Order: sequence, then structure tokens, then C-alpha cells
Amino acid sequence: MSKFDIDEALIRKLGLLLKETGLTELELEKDGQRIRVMSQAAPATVVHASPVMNTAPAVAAAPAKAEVSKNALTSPMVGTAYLSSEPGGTPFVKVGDRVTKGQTVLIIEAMKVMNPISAPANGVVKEVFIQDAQPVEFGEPLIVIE
Amino acid sequence: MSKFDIDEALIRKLGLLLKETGLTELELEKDGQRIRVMSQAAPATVVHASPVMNTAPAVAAAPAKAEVSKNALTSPMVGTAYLSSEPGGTPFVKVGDRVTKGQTVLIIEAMKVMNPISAPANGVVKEVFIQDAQPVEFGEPLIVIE
Amino acid sequence: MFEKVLIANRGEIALRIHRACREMGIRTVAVHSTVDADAMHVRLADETVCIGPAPSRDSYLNMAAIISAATITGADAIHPGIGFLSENAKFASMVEEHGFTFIGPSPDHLSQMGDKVEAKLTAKRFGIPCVPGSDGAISDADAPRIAEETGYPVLLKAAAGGGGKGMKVANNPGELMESLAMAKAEAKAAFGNDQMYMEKYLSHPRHIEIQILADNHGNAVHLGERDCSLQRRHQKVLEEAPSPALNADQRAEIGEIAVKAVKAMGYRSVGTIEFLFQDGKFYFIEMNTRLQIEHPISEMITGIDLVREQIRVASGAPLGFSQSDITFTGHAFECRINAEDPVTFMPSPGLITDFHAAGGLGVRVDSALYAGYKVPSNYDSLIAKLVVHGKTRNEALMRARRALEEMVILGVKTNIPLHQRLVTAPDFINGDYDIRWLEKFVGI
Amino acid sequence: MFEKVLIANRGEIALRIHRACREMGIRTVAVHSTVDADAMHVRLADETVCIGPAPSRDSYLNMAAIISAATITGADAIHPGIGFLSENAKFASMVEEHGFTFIGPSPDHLSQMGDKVEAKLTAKRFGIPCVPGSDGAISDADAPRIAEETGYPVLLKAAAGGGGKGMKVANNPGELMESLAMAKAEAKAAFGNDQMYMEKYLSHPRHIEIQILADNHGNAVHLGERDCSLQRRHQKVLEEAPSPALNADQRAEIGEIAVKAVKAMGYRSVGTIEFLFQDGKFYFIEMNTRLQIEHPISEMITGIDLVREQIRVASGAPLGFSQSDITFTGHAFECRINAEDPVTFMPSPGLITDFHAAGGLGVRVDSALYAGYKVPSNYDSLIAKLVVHGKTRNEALMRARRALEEMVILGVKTNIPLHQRLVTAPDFINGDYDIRWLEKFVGI
Repeated sequence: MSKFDIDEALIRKLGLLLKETGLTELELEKDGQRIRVMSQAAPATVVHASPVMNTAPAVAAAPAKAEVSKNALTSPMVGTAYLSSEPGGTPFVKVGDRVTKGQTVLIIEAMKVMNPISAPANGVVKEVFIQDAQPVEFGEPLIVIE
Repeated sequence: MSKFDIDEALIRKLGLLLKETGLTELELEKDGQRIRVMSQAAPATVVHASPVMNTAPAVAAAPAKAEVSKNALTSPMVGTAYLSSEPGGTPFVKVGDRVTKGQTVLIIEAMKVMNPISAPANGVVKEVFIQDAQPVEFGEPLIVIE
Repeated sequence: MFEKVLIANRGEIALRIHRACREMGIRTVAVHSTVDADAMHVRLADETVCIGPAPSRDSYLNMAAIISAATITGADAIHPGIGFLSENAKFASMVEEHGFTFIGPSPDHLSQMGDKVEAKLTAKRFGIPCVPGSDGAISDADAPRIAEETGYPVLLKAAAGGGGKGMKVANNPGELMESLAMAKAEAKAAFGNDQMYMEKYLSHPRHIEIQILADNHGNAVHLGERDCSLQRRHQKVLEEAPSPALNADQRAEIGEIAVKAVKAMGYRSVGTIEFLFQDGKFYFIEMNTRLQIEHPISEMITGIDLVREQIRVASGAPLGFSQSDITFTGHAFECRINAEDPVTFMPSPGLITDFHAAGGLGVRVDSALYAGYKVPSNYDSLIAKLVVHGKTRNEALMRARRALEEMVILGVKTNIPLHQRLVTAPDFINGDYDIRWLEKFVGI
Repeated sequence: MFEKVLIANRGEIALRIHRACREMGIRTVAVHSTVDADAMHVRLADETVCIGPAPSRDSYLNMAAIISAATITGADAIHPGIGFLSENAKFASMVEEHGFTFIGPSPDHLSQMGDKVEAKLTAKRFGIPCVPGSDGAISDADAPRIAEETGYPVLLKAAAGGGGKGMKVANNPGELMESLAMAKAEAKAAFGNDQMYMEKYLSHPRHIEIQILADNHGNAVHLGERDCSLQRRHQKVLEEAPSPALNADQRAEIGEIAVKAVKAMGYRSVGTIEFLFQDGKFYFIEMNTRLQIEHPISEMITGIDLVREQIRVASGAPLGFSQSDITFTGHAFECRINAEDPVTFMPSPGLITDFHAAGGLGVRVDSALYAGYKVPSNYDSLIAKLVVHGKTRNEALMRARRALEEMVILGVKTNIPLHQRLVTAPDFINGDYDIRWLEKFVGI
């Protein structure tokens, strides 16, 4: 079994490159060899005063939300989301449905007004993040249409 | 399955490389072997709360002092340093003088007691940092004997 | 008492309200714009709702979003804070129509005092002293008599005026007709209308305001005055209580007038009646029908938690004390710390790399800052209030100096250096300043 | 008044003294060990002198170094702070011999109260109630009579004793002789000496202390009591003022006794007389002839700046107020925040990566911490005092809870979680605790 023969000069060069470019991570791979260097550049290490300690769940939830929201249709307003036009009715859409642009996919009630939310484009419903009659905030991911 | 045979020397070398380059993570892979080292370089990037703003001169002075003190004889006590045994007298030593171990090179007055400070080794006086009758604090560089 | 209060605001005042709720055992709902997701009041609240994007009109001024947030979280009451919707009668009505309590005055009082003309008429009706002058346009023939009644110097103002055009001062009867003619000519040229009106000219007034607090049961008290004369472009910078220009008799007299008016109006909640004060006389400017940024200095000298009381009276509770229970102890200053250049006053939003609040005896910091927080560019630049209290004005002033030395805010520029200059300025030390002093001092 | 004061201490108390000096217009000299070069009080002081290496004996206990530092900086007076040399009569004498003012009592009072036996005799002589008992060793024959005079239950203690050996409680006459015999046997075995003495046994006392303040002109006042019963291994953890166990009459009575004694002794400066308090009676423990860590809670309820007054009287100024000028307003708590594991109580020195002090109305933080500061392992673990004041005990308690939620100290472990448990513990909420309560509560 061959030993690692490390190329110190290369690592030093990568270190300098990181510093120079402000990058925080760099990975190279070639012929079964791989080298990865990281540097926690300043901004990332600024310590956040964290009354966060007391609201850990709220904060922990945030990144997850950010992740799922990438391609999601997000709520344009605060309110209560409904998946069907009446309690217990057939949902406007469900996962797997093909939808056309402009088609109502759910309703958000705000200020006692029902606001239809329509599909921004043709596509297939990949995911529905919310339950019927669930309160939603501004920017909250609702469904994914691809 | 073969056991890990860890290459301690390599790890040590990588550790030093991290320190030197300021990197925080380093990963190498070759022929199915992979090694990754990390270092939370944190302390260097911690932001210092700085009532320092108001005492900027005091703080700025510190590093300079640290610099000169490398080979210096430092004050073992708080007090007033005298370069000669009486006001206006001949200084115990001056730059360029050859001194022998144990020879009095200056006096520090503390609590109305004159404390002779002697040369720790034979050598030549390279520098005298203080003025006659100057107050000195603990650890303050006095003279350099080389 | 309320179980859950929605705080329809941001920044230090949202945190201030959160703290009061917390101490009363009331759960809090923070609503916030997208850029405020990491704000201190959001981090500390029991529940949070994002109500819109960064621009205020789409979030903190978005009435529908705020009402919806109250609905989905099941809040009992909405505290509007300061600014934004706090003096919006329509919002207050909407809040009440949706079955929530608006923590503030009735919508009627909001609109009454929100209209400058009606506010002045109301003030007059309820015995609050106003700037004397003509009640409308004057003729050349009437001018001398009205000026005599008003008292010289008088200010001649174009009815259609603005920006100082068609505005002249007459210091005595000899100057009156010439000044009037000049002002009319200017007004004619500028606005095509030479109608003029007249009011007393105040050359060196102080800004003095009376804090009042009233419940739904006809009880009202005042908490003395605040001197807010240090202003730049109508923005208050450093306030103190009590005013170095008032004595106890003047305080009691104007306080009594304020309380009587508030009772007669049937006003409830906290409020402030603002006056210009010159040569021992008060002249009504306006009434602020909400909490004020500088409320802490009144709290410091009276020991009364104004936000707690505001919430209490909104819940229908009667005031727990009367005027005779209120004693004034010591002296307080508030330094408004803004994220701005201390010389050019240009706003300086950005990442707070370091925040260290002053501490110790008699020092209070109201701030939603923390190291790592990003001051958004979307809202106003007030980032901290440094409030000090001492047994005497001098003690408080010395305390302000040492606290300013301890305060560290890095990453953005702040006006701390301006405050440090102010607390060592001889005129300020002597309490010898009026509303024009600060602009002269900073040379802007 | 002094021009320049040398602060012979470190940490939050050095900062506390610096603040008082600053507000009095007095220049400060910070002396520090090598590891404290970056400490807050050093950063803020007008002048700094490094007096030695990290170990206290070579720096903060190094009398010669401190006197020399005062000499080279030309200080007028030395404030010894708390701990270190603050109760050292030799140091106080030395300070005075070198022509500086010692900001504290006379050396005589320091030695008098520093000697446990003499302190108790002095207390007795000046009418301060002590734990009753035999004045020396007892015989079997005398025991019943002395026990009767002392009042059951009584504690039998080996004269040569320590560590609980040779110590027995007798609850009534029937138990006395048997307990005495057992205690003697134990004492004989443990110390080779069976001499016994007797004192009243207190099964559930509170620790209550009276803050006094006296000048050089025969004036003295008390600032009421502090309840410091929450202790673990004799270390106070959370204090409050006033005590929930005392009424106004008891306060006035013990206060008057303390003031009378202090006047009779000719004592000057601040000081604290510590008592055990049980079943409505006070029993002298000791007198602390210095400032105390928990002094802020007395400041909060009286509005008196104790450090300022201490410096004033040391300069020879007379007290500016008398007992009748002192009024007690509201309630205060102090949470001592230590760098230690909240469960095991193991010290936790290290780098503070984040520090965010609680703020707002009624909250005071005394702390020398800042983000980036390294808590050295050489000194004690107290890193912050969170002090809250409210109009009622309940208001202050609610405030303590919300302030503890806001307090952020990262990088080291702290006992904040313990304080959070304490302020929600039913016994504590009810004020129902004695000096043994906390150790039971934490199970140690």
C-alpha cells in the first residue's frame, strides 16, 4: 500500500490562493488523487450574538426551509392556505398532477378574502409542503411545480 | 480488512502546514486512502470588543514594547529606575560597555528601598531603553546585554 | 390581561415592547420583513411571522399582512410601536374591527390629532396654549391691531407659502407695514397669491414636551416634561428630563393643563403634548398619540414603566396610581445613537462586527444590536439609545460621559463622537440651548 | 477630593470603581498582572501599571508593588476593592504611612473585625445580638443550666474541633447529657481533647446582612438589608434586597442597632454586618469591613451610589444625607454569573467568543467581559453580575427572567442555566428559603 506523498509546495500555493481570492474551499481531483483545502475566511467566523440560544428551534428551522424553497412557489402573503375550495373538498392539485400556467393550485385567506394562487408555468406538481388550513407566512414555500 | 496504520509524522507535518498557511482544513486522497485534518483557527479571527478605541495609544504602545523586549533584561518590580548611584553621577553602564555577570547595571527604587539590578551574564550592553529616574512597571524592558 | 401581543414594529422599540410583555407574562408575536429575519426582537419572540419583503410599504406598513399575522397566531392585541402604523387611524379601526385590541388611543383621537389644523383647534378648545396670531388671512387695515394683540415680534406668512418664501419678521410697529408689503410681494411672485396670515415669532424657543398617561376610566396623569431642543433637521438627537429651563411651578402648571385637556378629550393610552417654550410661555406644536422614542428618560425620573402601563390601560385596567403618587427623582439623558457619519450625517448601514453596551449603575441601553447583526439600509438609522440617570443633572452628565467612553459599535459609523462632543460642550453643560443651537453647533 | 485614585484590584469590581471615579472627575490608575494586560479596567483607565506576574501573591497581593505603583503614578488614594488586600490591616497602614489615603476603614477596625473572636466580643460590646451560648468550655455540671439559659436546641462543639467532628445537637434537656457524652467521646478520639462549648443551634437560618455607611465626622446610616441565603459552600449565588423575610419594623430595628454600633466603634467607610436570622431573631456572624460584591442591590433600592459615597467619605467629606433621607423603593435581585459548569460547578476559564449583556428598563450589568477577552484561570470565576430592579418583588423577578433570556456569554460555561432554574423555582418565587436550601436544590 502506497503512502501519501504530500506535495507541501502545492498546499502552500493553494493556501495563498485561498487567501488571495477570499475563497473558503478548494478541491482538486486527478487520476485518483484528490486534494481539498478549506479556510474559514473572516466573515464566516464572525460570532453571532445569540439570543439564538433561547430560540434555537426557530433558527434551526430556517436553513431547512431555505433548502426546500429552491424551486418552490412561495407564499406572496401572510394568511391561511387551503388546498381545496371547501372544507373536505377535492384538493386543487396533488403530487404528480400536471398543471397549466394560470391554473389555481391553492387559496390563501387573508383579511377574510380568499386569494387564489395560480401556477406560474406549465408543469408537474412535485411536492406540496403545506397542510390544508395551515397558516403561512410571507415567502413560505408552498408547492413545487417542475 | 487491514487496520489503519496511521502515519503520525505525516499528520504532524499537515498540522504544521495548516498553522503556517492559516488554512482550517486539508484533505488528501490517493489510491483509496484519504486523510483529512482540520483546525479551528478561531482565536485569530475573534473580533475584539474594543473600549480600545478610547485607549488606542496605550494599546498601540504594547506591541512595540513586546518587540524590543525580546532579549532585554526586564524589570522584576514596579518602581523608579536609576542609571547611576546618585543624581548626576556616572551611569553604572552605557551602550558598548562590557559587563560581567553579577555586576550592578542599574537600580530600581521601590518602597524607598534601592534594589540593585545586576547583569545576568557576561556580555556587552547593546541598548538602554530607560532614562534616569524613569518609572518602570513589572516586565518593562530595561537594557539589552548580549 | 392579554395572553398574546403582536408587535407590529421592528428595531429597538420592538425589543422594548417585547421586554415589557415578557415581564408581564404575555406571549409575543414578532412580525418582520424578510431582511429582519435575524433581528433581535424576532430571535427573542415566542412566535414570528414574516409579513413581507424589505420595503416598509410591503411589510411594516402592510395592514392586511399584519392583521392576517394576528389572525393566524391568535394574538389578542397589537402594539403598533413608534412610527409605521402607530398613528394611523385606519389601521387602528381595522385592528378593532377584526376583534383585536389596538394598544394605543382610539381611532378618533388618532385622526383628530393627525390633522394639524384640527389638532390646534382641539388644543385651543381644551385650554392648551397655542401660538397667538390671526385666525386666518389678514388685511393691511387689520394688521396693526392684530400685531398689537399678538405681541411683537410677529411673523408674516404667506397663506399659500412654504420653504420660507413670503415670510418676514416684524419686530415693532415701525417695521410692520414695510415687512407686510415685502412679504406680500414675495408671495405674489412665488405663489401668485398674496394672502397673508400672522403669528407670534419665536426667536429662541426650546422644544419641551409633556408625557401623559390616561386610562379608559377617566384617570390621567402627567410624567413631567422632556427637553428635546437638541434637534437637527427636526430630528431629536439628545434629550433630557427634567428640562434645565423649567422650575417646579412651571412643570406643575403645564402638567396640570395637559392632564385637564387629556381628561376632557377622553383620551386614553400614552401620549405627548409638544410645545415650544420661550420666555416662560408654552406654545402648542402638536400631540403625539403614541409612545415616543425618548420615553425612557421619563421612566428613569419617575420609576414608571410606560410601556407596561400602556399595555395595562389598553387591556382596560385602571391606572394604579394618581398624580400625587408620582415623584420626580434625579435627572436623565438619552443619547440617540444612529448608524450615520458623525460629521456628514450620511446613513451608514452594514454589518455590526462588534457591539459592547455600556454598563453599571444608572446606565440603560435600549438596543436591538448584536455582533454579527446587519443594519439594513431599508429603515431608519437609530440603532441604540444610551440612557443614563443620576441624582443630579451634573451626576447624570458625568455618567453619560463615562458611558459613551464604554460604548463600542464597530462595523458601521455612528454618531457617538457627536454625543461625546455634546456632553462636553459648555452651552450644553449649562443647559443653555434652544432648538436652533445644535444646527449652529454642528455647522449644518 | 482626590485627583487620582489607584485601583488595587481586577475584574468587574475594578471596573465598578473606575466608573465611580470617572463620574466624579477623578483620574484612575489600573494596576494589573501580566495576564490582565488586556482587561477592561486596564483598557479604560487613565494610566496603567503592570505590577507582577499572574499569581495573586506576586501581583494583586504584592503590597510593595502596589505602593510603588502609587508612588510612580502620583496617586492620592488607593481603593482596595473586594478580596485581595481589602481587609488587610497591614496594607492599610502601609498605604497611610506612604502618604496615600486608604479608601476603607482604619487599620484598627480592619484588624479588630478580621479576628473572629475579637469581632464577636466587639459586636457584643456594642449591642449587636450574637449567637447565645457558653463563653468558654463547659463542665458536665454546668451544662444543663447553660443549655437552659441558651435555649434549646443547643449545639455542642469541641473546643479543638473542626469538620463537624465532636459536634452534636441536643433538642431538649432529655437529650443533653447523652449528646454531651457522645460529643466528648468523639472529640477525645478525634482531637485528643474533650473540652466542649455550647451555643444555640440554628436549624434553618437565613443569611441577612445590613449595609452601613459612615463618615469621619460621626455620621452613619444604614441602607437596609440584603438576603444572601442562597449559598453553595458558603459562596453566595443570588441575592435580593429587601429580604422577603423581614418587615419594616424588623428592618428599622436591626438597622438602628447596626448604625448605633458603627457610630460607637468610630467606624468609617462602607461596611456590612452579617447575621443569621431565624424565628424573628438576629445573630451576628461577622462584619465585612469593605465593599461587598452584592452592594448593587442596595444601590438599586436606595438610589445611593455606594462606591461614590465610599470615596467621598474617604476624602474626608461628610455624608450628604441622614437616615431619614433614605427611602427604600422597590425590589432588586443580583445573579452572580460565574465561569463554571452549571451542574458540576467546575471552573471554566477561557476565551469569551461572544458577550451580549441584557439591557432595557431596570437592568444593570456589572461585568468586565467583552468578546475576545480571555478569562484567566488564576483568579475567581465571577465574570458578571446581572442586577435587576422592579417596583415589586414579582416585577423584579419577572425582569430577572427576561434578562437572563437575553444574556449571552459564549466560549466558557456559565451558571446562567442555574439562575434560570432558580428564578422559576416555586420556593424561591415564594421567598421560602434558608441557607441550606440551595445545596438541597442543586443536590450537592
